[in-house]
Amino acid sequence: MSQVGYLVLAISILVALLAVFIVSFILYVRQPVPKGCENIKINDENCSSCNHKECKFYKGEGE
Amino acid sequence: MNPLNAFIAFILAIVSSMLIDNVVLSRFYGICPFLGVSKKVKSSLGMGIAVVFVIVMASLICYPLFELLKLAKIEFMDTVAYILVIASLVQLVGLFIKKFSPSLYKSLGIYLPLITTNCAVLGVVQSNTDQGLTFLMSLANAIGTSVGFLIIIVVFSCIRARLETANTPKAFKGLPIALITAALMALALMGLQGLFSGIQL
Amino acid sequence: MAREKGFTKKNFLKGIIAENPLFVSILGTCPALATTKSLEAAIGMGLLFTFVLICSSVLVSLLRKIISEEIRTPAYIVIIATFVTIVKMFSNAFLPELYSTLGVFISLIVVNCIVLGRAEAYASKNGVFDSFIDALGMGVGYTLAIILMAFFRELLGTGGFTIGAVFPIVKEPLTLQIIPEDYAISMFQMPAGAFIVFGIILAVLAFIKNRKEELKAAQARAEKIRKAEEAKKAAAAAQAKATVEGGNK
Amino acid sequence: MPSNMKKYLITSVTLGLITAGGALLIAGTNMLTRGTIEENKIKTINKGLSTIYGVDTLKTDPATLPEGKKFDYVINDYYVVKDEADAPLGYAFKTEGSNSYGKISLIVGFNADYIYKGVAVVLNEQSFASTLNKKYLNPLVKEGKTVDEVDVSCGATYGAKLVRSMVNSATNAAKYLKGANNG
Repeated sequence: MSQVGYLVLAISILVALLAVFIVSFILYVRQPVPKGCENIKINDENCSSCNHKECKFYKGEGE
Repeated sequence: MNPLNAFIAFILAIVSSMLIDNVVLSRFYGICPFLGVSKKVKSSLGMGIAVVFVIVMASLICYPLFELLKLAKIEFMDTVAYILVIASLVQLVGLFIKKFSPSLYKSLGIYLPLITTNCAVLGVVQSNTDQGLTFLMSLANAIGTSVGFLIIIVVFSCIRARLETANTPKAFKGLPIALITAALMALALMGLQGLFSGIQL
Repeated sequence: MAREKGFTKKNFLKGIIAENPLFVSILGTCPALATTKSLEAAIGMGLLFTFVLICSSVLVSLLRKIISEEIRTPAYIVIIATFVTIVKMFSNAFLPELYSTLGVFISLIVVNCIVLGRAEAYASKNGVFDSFIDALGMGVGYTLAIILMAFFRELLGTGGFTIGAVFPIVKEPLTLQIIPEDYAISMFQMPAGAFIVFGIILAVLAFIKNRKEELKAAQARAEKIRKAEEAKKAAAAAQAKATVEGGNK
Repeated sequence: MPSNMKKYLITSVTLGLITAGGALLIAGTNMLTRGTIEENKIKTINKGLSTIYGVDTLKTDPATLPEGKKFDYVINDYYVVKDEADAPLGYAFKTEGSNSYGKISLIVGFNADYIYKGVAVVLNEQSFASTLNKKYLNPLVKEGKTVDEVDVSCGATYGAKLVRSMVNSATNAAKYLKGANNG
């Protein structure tokens, strides 16, 4: 295949990958959360390995 | 390689990548969720099953994808393509769980976004490509690794529940004692090394 | 963030001591346990990691106005994956030994919790220069942390350090033997040793932290006792004065 | 509803632009570094060969085993090694194998009359858990052993077993070549 052919194939693969991702992303976001679990959060008490302030499972000033 | 040998090699490859060089204790992919595993066996089991599904699906998709990338002469784009595939897989798995089983979503939903940044998923898929394994062997590697990951985090969460009641020295409370236990587990698994040294991976 | 005078220095130093990504926030543990088998591999990993962290933090903070809220994580992951691939190619071309020693762990920088964490938490909210300083601090802090671990693991594991096996500075890789070969505990070169070294370092840091807290608490208690005594003394003095006045009235 | 659509459109355009920019950047670096990576591969093979044969500059022209015989792990086109004056130095076989820790590729060198000369590691992508290190390779086989009595002594570790089976099969290939050439 000519050089241009490879280029077109490469671009089409990347575009396809991106499209799949964006479609799944939009479907995931629009899908309503099932009734019973609006505000589920980490149910067990402390994720002891995450005392990094910005980590979303961070729980206050350490142990 | 008649089918029987192929099947035996397949099973040996699964058991070898599950126990002998376990993904967490000997190849060091997936330490982040391993250390953060909770003391409740149920939630770590849930996370493990989600990881098993994502790893096996990812390695099934990424093998033909890499062949396609080779065809288009852009093998260097493999990491970017894999991370996009893994991210969309996690979204799709989340979508199915949200739609079909709210109860599963209740116990598993929180862990799903964590799987994209789980080193084990990209680690397995990337090392399958780097080693140039055949499709069968990369599938065996994926199954073995992910089930090994599941076993190890479930066992570790039971040990961790037990560790809470043990009177460890104050400085070792929490993570340090968990790491020392992980070291003992790694030593135990190292004993199995060389069990199937004859197989052609 | 108010731009006090020492802000950039504090911003840089927080990555090394206060918020060290490996020992305090316990992030990026996968490469830390794996690549610290040899000191040189750890230094190599630290350099590559810091390069990717700086480039992605700077680019993320440059684009922070364009990238909208919900597409944030996937966009950052793609940016980081781009820089990781570039680093993989350059290291494969110019440092082939380092590339083959680190192997898959260069690609694993993409899912490293520190790079994504700094991008989302800091770079997406602050200016380019601050993100650069923050990334530099985090990178240097992480590199120093894995160098510390690699120092113990290689010294105890092989009894010495090999120089030139990864970086082509020396023609023939030479080993600097400190402990004689047959006294080396090869367990530290094994995965189990990595867990032990990491656990002990964390325990020592926790011990130091506890000791500091106890000292502070002891001082606070001593402070309280002293204040209570003063109050009692003052009350006793006042009471004594009152009786004297009552007496001579 | 259109505002929602517009929002998704913007997000997918930004993501598309970022990926396109990334792809261009990567393609550019690939152009830059592709040449050097190929050179490195050849350089390591030559360095391996020169360590085995102790000669700095040597010429190699690949040849294939007669009747296309295959030995596992052994890459079937081997090298006929000559020094500058084209005096034949020997035959070198390139072997490649991988266990679950990763790939190793060695060069096993034999001199002109098929006596074992040495082994050199050309590519070692064993992950950190592997216990193979260069210390095992040199005393692998005592020099001067003829092809028939080469038996590889090696540590019991997992990686070392792979190395032993690779050197053994390279020796079988050399024995086969000796038979073919002398016979």
